[in-house]
Amino acid sequence: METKYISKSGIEQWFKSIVDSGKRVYAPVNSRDQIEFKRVKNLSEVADEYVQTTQSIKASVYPKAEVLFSYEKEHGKVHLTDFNPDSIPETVLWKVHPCDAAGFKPLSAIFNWDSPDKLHNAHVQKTSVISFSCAMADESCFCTSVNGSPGNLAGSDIQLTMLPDGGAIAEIVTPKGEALVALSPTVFEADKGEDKTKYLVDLPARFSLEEVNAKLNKAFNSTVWKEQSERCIGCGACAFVCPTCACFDIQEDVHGSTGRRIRCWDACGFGLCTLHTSGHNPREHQSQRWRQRLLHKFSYMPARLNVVGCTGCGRCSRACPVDMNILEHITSIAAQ
Amino acid sequence: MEKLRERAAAILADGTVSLVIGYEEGTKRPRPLFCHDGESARKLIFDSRCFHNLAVYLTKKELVGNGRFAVTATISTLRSIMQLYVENQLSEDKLLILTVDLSGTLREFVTFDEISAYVEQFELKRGEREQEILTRIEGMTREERWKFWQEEMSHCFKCYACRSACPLCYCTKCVVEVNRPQWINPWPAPVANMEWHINRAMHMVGRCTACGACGDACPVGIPIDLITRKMMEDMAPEFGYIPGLPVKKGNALSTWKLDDREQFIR
Amino acid sequence: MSSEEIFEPKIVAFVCNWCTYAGADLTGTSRLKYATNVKIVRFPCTGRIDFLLLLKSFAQGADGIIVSGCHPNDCHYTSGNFHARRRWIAFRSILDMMGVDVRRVQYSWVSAAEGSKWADLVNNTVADIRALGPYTDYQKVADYLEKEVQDGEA
Amino acid sequence: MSEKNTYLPYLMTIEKVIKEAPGVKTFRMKFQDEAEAEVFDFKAGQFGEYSAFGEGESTFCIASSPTRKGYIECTFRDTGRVTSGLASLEEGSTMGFRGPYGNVFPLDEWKGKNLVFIAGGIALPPMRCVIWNALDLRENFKDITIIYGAKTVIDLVYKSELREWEERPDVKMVTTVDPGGQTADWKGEIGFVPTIVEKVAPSAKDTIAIVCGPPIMIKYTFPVLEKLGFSDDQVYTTLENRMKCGVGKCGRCNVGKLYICKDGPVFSKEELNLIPAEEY
Repeated sequence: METKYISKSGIEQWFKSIVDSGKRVYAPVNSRDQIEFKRVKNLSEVADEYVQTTQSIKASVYPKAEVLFSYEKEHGKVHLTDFNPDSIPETVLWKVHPCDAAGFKPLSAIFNWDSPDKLHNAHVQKTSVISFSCAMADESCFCTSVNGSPGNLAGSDIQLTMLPDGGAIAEIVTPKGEALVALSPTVFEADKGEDKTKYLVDLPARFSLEEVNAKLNKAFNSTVWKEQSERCIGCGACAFVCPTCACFDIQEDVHGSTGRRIRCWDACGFGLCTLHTSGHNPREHQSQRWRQRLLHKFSYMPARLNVVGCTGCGRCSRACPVDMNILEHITSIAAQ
Repeated sequence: MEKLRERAAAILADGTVSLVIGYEEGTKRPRPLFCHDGESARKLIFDSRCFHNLAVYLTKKELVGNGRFAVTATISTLRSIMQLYVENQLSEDKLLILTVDLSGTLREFVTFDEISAYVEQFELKRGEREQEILTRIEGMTREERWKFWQEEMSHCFKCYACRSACPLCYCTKCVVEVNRPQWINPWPAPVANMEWHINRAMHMVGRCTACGACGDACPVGIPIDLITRKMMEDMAPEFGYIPGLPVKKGNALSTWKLDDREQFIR
Repeated sequence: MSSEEIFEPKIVAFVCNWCTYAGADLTGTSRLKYATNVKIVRFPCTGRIDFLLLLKSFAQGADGIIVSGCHPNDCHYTSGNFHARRRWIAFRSILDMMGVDVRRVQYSWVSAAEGSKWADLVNNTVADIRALGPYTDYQKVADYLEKEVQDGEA
Repeated sequence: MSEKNTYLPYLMTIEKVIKEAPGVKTFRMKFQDEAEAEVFDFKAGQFGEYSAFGEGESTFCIASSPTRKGYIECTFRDTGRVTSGLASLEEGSTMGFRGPYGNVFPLDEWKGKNLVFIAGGIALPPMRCVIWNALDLRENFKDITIIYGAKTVIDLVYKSELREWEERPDVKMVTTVDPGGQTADWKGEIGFVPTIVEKVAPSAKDTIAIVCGPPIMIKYTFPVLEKLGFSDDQVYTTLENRMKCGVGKCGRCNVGKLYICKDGPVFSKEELNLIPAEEY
């Protein structure tokens, strides 16, 4: 890894060279009172002074809906057209938070468990991540409790830490990052020896992951699930804004004799998710579904995939219509 | 507020009810609270910040059980309760209403007639936000409206928070979950999103009480509550009533009048 | 399509079995000529015509839609058309709010005896829709998925 | 990039359609691509995702034995969108298949033991694969008993094979129907499967019991086996939760720390004890 300095005008020049290279650039944009990732052409479109985007960046490597393959039926025969990885354009994600970048690892762990997921991997391969370390946080943030930090480099190809002079410390983490630097190499100056941690928000850890994990391993039959989930109304908001939630559905899009098989987001909070055709539903009650959400992230994923299914971004707590606050619930379990 | 807590604790203690659904302080703003005993009743609050429509829980058997339960109700919640009653989803012997009126007095309702008489005093008006956005939409050309909603709908990812937050979306199997035939494609895409929201509005005709819970719940900030509110406002003169206001049995779409307007029919 | 060519709108007609379908039949047996732009879908009753079918028609390329059934008080099932009428009132309001072009849905009552009314209804609707031009708003977004994947719209 | 798309099914031709019972059909299918057929291999207990193009995918066990090469079979009941789509397909038409997925019955470990197969209703198909596999390797096992029950006589599947098994001297075959489900000429047992198991099951000594059926049958059969002296490592079952991907990604068959599609579908009762019973 190499550390460099980039000035304010250098950032502008570099951004322009990325856009000019033909890669699609996505960045947080302030629109309709929300900060959302959108395709941008100019640095001036990029939002400033916010804690978190409403949605995570996971859609860039796990689209809300995507075509697994398409088919055509003719005289009893079927012709398949496979997904083409070349159809995915080169994409640069600009100003990703470290908690979002950290989400790529658990996502890829899920998609590549035992067998590789061609579609997800194609997206990942074509995506470069430029993260910005966090100078701001709010009461929903808890990355430091789940192996993360406001300056965590996991999942980033380059990380910028903004400095008071409008310039930034640039940490070039991966070869993909080096390739982005190569688009405008002269703007990257020698490291000025600034201490990055001075510019990061201070966010003390709120719970110990090991402790929570140990508690959860014995908590399946606890009454806590029912108590916590009584007010849960069973929507999928938490799962859909989450950077690591990956439960999906496979559906059919049919038009006469042609069709496409589509993978789309699903959520374990929906009752329909596990409903058998016979009418039997293994997770019949909302409390069971809430338990699944937390256990999967904090107990099953660490056990099976060796990665925590939560990056502490706090989006689910902010998005929940009835204030199901994951930090509050996890800390209360840790305290039991 | 103290009176409310005392009363809630008392009816839980003497077995009048087995559950009180109310509000407590949340991490950002008040949130729903389920009190099973006097201890938890101490956490109850009730003020102008309490906005959740608690009527959404009243049709969930796994939560309210078979016994009698009480709910601390805002005016919006009361309107929804009235509409649920009209639709035969609630009965008087299962329900006890606690509310605090404008003068700060604790009020208690047992019958739907009492609720009706109380709710009638409050006019259903557009709030500032609704007025602002609806005026803007009403001032648009049709093409502009289409564009406006297309932009809004492009954010919808079908988490169905709108459906989950709505007290009147109590169907155990929603039309989007029907797959023979698959009426509405289940993935988020512009047409599927549009069809879902038009469908939701159609199913709310003569039923939506304009509580705004769907709009509040939407995590991506689509003003979906305004679709049903506008429809409700448009339909009030057509069908001669506003849902959730003075008790009228029957729904707009399950009945008809000989002289329903038909100048649009050739 | 060259600019001189006349635009031929695609029109789907949802009609009830007992009145309008029989009426359209009479148009034919009476040898009345009417525009060929219309594709008729027969339903038991206007009360059975789900609003989603109308939306599906637009998504699949209809430029205009006709919905027609028995006159008030003539419904084979007594009140199906009265129920339908109410639904249309509400549906029109919602479509208008969403910016869908309500002028493209023509409602009508055509009885089994009104063969000439059916011909007029179709001809007039075709003329109206022709004047409005193709309805592309709805179709354009109908097959968005592929585009969305390619654009990677998050 | 030549990486394989996990979700792309093999194209299969339906060679034969057998009507088993009301709403229940068996498809025998063959790979359309011979190269694919060549390398395809599976073991008893594994399952697959079957496509009706235009309707979607559904999960069933492979019902034919791996010892019968050149084709695979599945048996399903027409209940939902996909199964009714499949049911409408005729001989000669094309369907899709992904698999084989999941783990297998440990037939090698069972060498030299008695086997008792206990199945109910539409749960015979997943068992049929391992039954034929065991019968084709008959010399590896001691006594083989098959106890199969259905609601009514007409609901019994694989009727000709039931007869074949009945006629074999090296198989003890017991069929039963629920009380009231018998016909005038019914010669089998009458009673629920757990009751019949108690009556006819062999001694637990050196015996493996393989149980598959609706949740209610399993619930009442396990205690009977326990009473008969079967320990938890002598009892096996095969589970099926709702699945979409079949390869441990979509998340819905997750029960406790296990995934039915990857850690199962075959579980010994010993393994089942590790996961919460309420979630399968």
